[in-house]
Amino acid sequence: MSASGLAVGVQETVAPPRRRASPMIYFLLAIAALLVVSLVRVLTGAGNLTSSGTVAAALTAAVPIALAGLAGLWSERAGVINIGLEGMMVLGTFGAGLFGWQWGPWAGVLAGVVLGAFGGLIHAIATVTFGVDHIISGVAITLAAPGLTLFLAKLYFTDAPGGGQKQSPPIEDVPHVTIPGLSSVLGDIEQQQWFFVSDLAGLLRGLTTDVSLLTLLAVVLFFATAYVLWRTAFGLRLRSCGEAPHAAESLGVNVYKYKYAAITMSGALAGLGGAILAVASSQFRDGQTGGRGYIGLASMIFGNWRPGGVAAGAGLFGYTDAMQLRGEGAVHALLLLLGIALLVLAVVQLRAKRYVVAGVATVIGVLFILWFALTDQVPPELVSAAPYVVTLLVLSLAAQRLRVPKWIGRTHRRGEGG
Amino acid sequence: MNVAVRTGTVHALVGENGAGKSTLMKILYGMQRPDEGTISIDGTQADLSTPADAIAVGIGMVHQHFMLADNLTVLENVVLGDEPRGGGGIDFKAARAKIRDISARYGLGVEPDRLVDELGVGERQRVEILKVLFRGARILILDEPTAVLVPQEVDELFGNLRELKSEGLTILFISHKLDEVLSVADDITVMRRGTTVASVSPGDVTARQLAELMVGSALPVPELRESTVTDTPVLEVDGLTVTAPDGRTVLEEMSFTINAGEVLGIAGVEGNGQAELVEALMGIRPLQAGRIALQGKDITKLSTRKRRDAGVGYIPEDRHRQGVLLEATLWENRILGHQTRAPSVRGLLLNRAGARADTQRIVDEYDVRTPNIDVLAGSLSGGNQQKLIVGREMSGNPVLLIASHPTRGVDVGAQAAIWEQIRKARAEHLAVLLISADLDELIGMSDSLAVILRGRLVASYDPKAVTPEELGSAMTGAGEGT
Amino acid sequence: MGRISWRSVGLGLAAPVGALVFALLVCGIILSITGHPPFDVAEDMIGSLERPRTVANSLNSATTYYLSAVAVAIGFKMRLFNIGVDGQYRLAAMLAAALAGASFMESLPSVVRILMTILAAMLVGAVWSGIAGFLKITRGVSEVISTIMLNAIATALVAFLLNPDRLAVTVAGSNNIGTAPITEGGQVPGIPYSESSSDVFGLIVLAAVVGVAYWFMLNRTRFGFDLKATGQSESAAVASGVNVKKMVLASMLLSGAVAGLVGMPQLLGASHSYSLDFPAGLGFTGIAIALLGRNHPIGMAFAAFLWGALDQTSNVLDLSGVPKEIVVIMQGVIVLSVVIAYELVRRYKLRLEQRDVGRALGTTKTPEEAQA
Amino acid sequence: MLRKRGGALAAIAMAGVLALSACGGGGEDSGAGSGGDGALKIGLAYDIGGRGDQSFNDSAARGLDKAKQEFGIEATELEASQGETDAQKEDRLRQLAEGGYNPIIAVGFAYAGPLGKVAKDYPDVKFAIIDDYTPGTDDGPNIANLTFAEEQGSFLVGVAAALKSKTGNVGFVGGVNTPLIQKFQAGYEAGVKAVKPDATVQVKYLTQPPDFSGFNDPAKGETAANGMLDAGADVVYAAAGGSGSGVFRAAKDKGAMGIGVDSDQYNLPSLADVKDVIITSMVKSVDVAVYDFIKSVNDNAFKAGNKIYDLEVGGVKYATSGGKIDDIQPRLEEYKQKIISGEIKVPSTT
Repeated sequence: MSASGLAVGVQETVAPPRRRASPMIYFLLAIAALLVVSLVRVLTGAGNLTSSGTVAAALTAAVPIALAGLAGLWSERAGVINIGLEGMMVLGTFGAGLFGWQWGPWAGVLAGVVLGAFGGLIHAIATVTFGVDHIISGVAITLAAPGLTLFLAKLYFTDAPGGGQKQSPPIEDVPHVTIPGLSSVLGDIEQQQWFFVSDLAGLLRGLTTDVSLLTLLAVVLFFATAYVLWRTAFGLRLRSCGEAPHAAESLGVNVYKYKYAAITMSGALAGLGGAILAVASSQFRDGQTGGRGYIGLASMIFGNWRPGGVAAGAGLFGYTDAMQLRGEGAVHALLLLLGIALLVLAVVQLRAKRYVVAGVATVIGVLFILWFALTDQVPPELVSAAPYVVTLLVLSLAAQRLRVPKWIGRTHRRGEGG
Repeated sequence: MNVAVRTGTVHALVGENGAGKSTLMKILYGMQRPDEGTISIDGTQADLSTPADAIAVGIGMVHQHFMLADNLTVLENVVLGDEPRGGGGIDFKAARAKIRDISARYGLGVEPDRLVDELGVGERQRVEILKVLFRGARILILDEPTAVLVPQEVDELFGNLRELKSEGLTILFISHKLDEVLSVADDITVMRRGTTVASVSPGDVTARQLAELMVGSALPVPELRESTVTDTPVLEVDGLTVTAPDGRTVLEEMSFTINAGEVLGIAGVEGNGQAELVEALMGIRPLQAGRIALQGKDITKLSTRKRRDAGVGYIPEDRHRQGVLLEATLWENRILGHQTRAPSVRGLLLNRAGARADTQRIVDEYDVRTPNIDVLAGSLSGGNQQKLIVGREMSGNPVLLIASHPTRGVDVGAQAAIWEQIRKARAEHLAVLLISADLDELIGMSDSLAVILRGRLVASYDPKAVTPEELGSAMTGAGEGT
Repeated sequence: MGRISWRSVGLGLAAPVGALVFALLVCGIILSITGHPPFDVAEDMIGSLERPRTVANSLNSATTYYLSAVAVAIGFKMRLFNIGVDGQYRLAAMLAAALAGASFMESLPSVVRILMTILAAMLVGAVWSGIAGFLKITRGVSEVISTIMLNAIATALVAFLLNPDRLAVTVAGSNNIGTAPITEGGQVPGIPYSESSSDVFGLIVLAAVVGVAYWFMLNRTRFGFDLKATGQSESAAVASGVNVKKMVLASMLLSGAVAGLVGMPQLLGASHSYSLDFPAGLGFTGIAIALLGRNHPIGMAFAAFLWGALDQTSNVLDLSGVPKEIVVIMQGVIVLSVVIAYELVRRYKLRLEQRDVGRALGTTKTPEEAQA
Repeated sequence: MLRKRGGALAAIAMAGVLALSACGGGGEDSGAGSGGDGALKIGLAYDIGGRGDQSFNDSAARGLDKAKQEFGIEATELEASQGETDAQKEDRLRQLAEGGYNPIIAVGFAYAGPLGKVAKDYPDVKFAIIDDYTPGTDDGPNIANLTFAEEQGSFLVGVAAALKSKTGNVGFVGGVNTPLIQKFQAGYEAGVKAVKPDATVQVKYLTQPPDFSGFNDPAKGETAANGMLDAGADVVYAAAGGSGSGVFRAAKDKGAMGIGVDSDQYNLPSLADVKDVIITSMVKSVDVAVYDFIKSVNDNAFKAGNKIYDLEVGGVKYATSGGKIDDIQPRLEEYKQKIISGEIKVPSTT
């Protein structure tokens, strides 16, 4: 058994990657998307679709997931599947709890990073040095990490003031920043409920008001990752380990070293994601990660192993999750939004002569609109499924042009190339 | 084993598959440690424990299997491990300039910003050479560089090599194509079973003598005896058109017929549609248009399995990818491709006894060297794996055999055996589609020859009347067929 | 031959024994550092196996774990990673419980009721995993993502259905909510074990049957051959005539059907209703056990029992004040160290085997040939 | 290959099997009975979360601690693990019973089924179960069911919320959507409506069972509360266990008010930095129930059957720490008396 997964040859039937679209196109697409959302907002009166509160909450919700996704990206770009992200995040939350409580949030974040990196290191030892199947190692780490942290939590937190067997004492939050002036102006515009303008204001306000420094750190890390992996020698070598390790080795690249670096970094980022979660929640709690590591992994695949894509995937998930948590009304409006989006997709697919996909998209889209029209609300129990359904729908209907690192999941042994 | 290479020469290292050439090269390039012995460069002893050490002392290697990352650009592949730095990252501008410069100086014609994935074989090889030159190597090791090239490309390569040599570079050239060796090398070292058996100079030996030094016995020659061609058509292909996933047409309006007892050879530079043709015939790749008939029956819409059941045998080009399950036993590999047919199966169940008995038969008849039939296919040598595949595909009396590079990477013994089996089956009215990069094999083993170029059959030849050079020029589109 | 087989037996034992020793060592160190004498802990845990009840409970846990592991393993054999066993069995157990508890079932003979329940569970599990399979073959959606998403969607769906307005019933005063209890005719009686107060699940037989069927399918049928071949080399399987898309769908359906069974022993043998306290997370345990047992029907059985025994004996630790999470740590370390040990032994064995093959044929093989 | 692996794995199980055969065959029911010298030996089995969950397990622990101090008794505490089966719960209770612990307290409704079985086998041992009374499964002659009228307490904090709210818009954040938490919601909604019939009550459950992370995810709590506050609410009741801290944080950031649950959360050290927004808490006195139960056994006054801890007996109450509701306390007392007198019947389902 191996971890590399079955390709089934589906990706063979789609077009090869085109030249990367220019930023302008993405910008126009974003504007168009906002227009549609704005339209739905006006039609349904569900202000939560674009309110600054939703956007801010989406950002907060997305950050831990995005960092997990970024962590996965580092590891998988070097050819190692990291299904242990969840476990490494757990280590991160614990590190933040243990150190953040005593020495402040930044110490906690650092400790989370270090502990996460420790988890990554174990994964590296198992997969790189011992050539263990990547999935096994990841599962083992995800299994052992909560056990270890709980074991230690009982030891360290039980008698601490405000702590318990399964939770740390409170951690202070890091400072939050707001762009002065802008926030209130945007707030005023948002209040007006103008079509599009207010929505844009809400979006911008959510992104510029009361933003945690840790969120900014995460944003910086995304740009840094893009730079390091695609513009530096280190990054090139690291990626080459995921594409063709034997080739890298033949050029004197120490594949083991780069894999170790990548996986440790992966663990560190996952740990950071966990630490940020803990700091934002003011404490470590057992079970706090709640599967965010897996969602991060999904957002990485969703994002096609690119930082921008990971951010988009995590953002989509965070947005839907924030929306469903903030109020059920918005989820009802989401039905209409999804319906419209699917119909748009159907038209696009029709023009690309992909009739089956277009047909399916139309049918599902119409069903969503009917659901919207015939009901007043989505049953509350089902609302929590919204982020998952949306992610699955987007993945199923968007064109799949996955470019998996070639050597992913395979073991590379020194001197066995060629 | 001992070799001494003079500076500024082309030194050829010849030997059969498994003679230890590649191992030696890997040791020279620091990818493997020698158990004993030393390596000296310009008189100084070098300790080459990693490729980085080798690169540092000026050794560069062009591997037989290209060491390129498909998803990276040419530039990224070239600079990897020796990146020009600047401004906190890679200095892409400087790298691009340097690559263009080297490319122009040696006429390599390499474009730095293309994805390697999009390049053809010859281009990839030039990228490999450029990689080595980029690092300023003084000693170049080329491991079977001509295996995938057509004669014209080989000539170009040799031209490049001579140019490199004239600039004082030393080239170590590994090959088993002896006429090439004789034409380009200044010195020749012959290896057999891990030791040097002779060091000769090209002026002193003939290809024949060299070959016998290499093998230690006489060489087999690919040839057919009397014609067995009948006029019963077995495979009729009409207007076959295949498009790649990206919309490119890879096979266009291809039509041909193979009769019972006939071997049709397809010559062509790799990447001109051979693989797609084979996969289309096997039902692995969907057709855009066209019709395929087997023994007069339309099989265009049949699945791979149904085609196999109808009597199509398949020796794939890449046995590790398509031919065997390396982690399965020999007898399990016997079942592969015969999952619906006796003696491997009985109804919906496997017939283990039947499969094992038949595997033993193949092992005996085809001289597969193995301790027993329970070993994993992966522990056999390539030649023995190939013999097993041939034996398997010949069982169940196929009416058509699609043989893609049937003797690639096997030793002379296995080669002769495989040729003999094809001859025997042909005499029993088997129709064979033979695809090979080895023109001698094509010419010797075919009843008729066709040349494939950019997805079309552009010429056909009578193998008895054609020379490798003529074929070669047709393959590159330079020559005229009849 | 005899020499070789002795050697392979020795090597085969070396891996798990070495790994177990290593895992014990790691846990021992952790315990010692944190001030718990490791030998006392071990004594407590082994001592608790004296109670037949612990053994019976271990067997019961192992039964569900095993089914879950087989479901995962079917995917693994094809290199499909069905993380969704968890959602599949929960949804299946919930709907099957609703069916089994429905009043119209009362009039049916017991055997028919039980069979219908089990079949319904298999069907639901298969449908739920089939969605992932379908998306994979038609849209190329990675089953890793789709099954993660489907797990969460199943959770919401179960919560939606587990409502008094829909499939659930409430008992006054109880804070639990569940499907209507399955009356005696729909239950599967337990097998009394020694003096244990809890019976062994009657459906342990089902697990055994599934294990044998899994073994038979893999080793004796054409389907199993195609499955393994696809897992080992997709391209070779395609060339041999396997329709990979069909196989993906078939194996996902099969995996889901077995996943549907995971909840059955507990449902029909003990809980008799799908309620809030129905065990969750068994799908993830199944992954660990499938990996530990190397997807082998017997290996997974041992792994499942080991896992169950560790779970059950850990209860005793709290009594002596040792955090029972040590068992979870141990489980993680065991998985990792067993696999590392196997890898090391495999490499060593490969070297020996190559030497043997080489000696037997009188030729030496170059490493790259052997590797290839 | 596979055969070898499987055979090899045998070794793992070997250890277990050896242990079995070596030590096998101990008596099942040995060692039952009480501690001997008269002093009680208490066994307490927690639900998931255990001591230190800052919620009802913790509350139970406080009751135990108090009893320990007062009566000088010995106690052992066991804890449930995530995703375990009834068999494991049953085993836990049996271990306690076998170990001579008497009385035995099971915290949480999940113990209902297992307790019913174990209690039958140990008629001499006194059992108590918190939060459950299911006639038929756990109503033996040696079982005391300690249940709480959470809806009554929630009603009062609902009244407080309505009185304190300026917008007439209040929120309810439930941790996990279970019948128990729905009881809180029902009472709260009734309380709000009793004061302001046209008030809006926004309701959100963070997760659905079996995903119990809703009790442990302050980040989710904060998002949900923020949504409610943005939609006009100015008081939010957090019936969400550990996720409550996120709710209070949101309230603090937006200058709104929060209501705690289970214990007097104003005084919890872990919530010290947000305590000024906690106007009151719906206190569920599990500690009192546990203490009372132990005392009853100690005094040989054990009584089987359902004991409802409601407003009347102080089983549920509203907290006044912080003095934030001093102004409305008379109104609250008024409602409290009405409930006790039966004038107001508080619904327990929505």
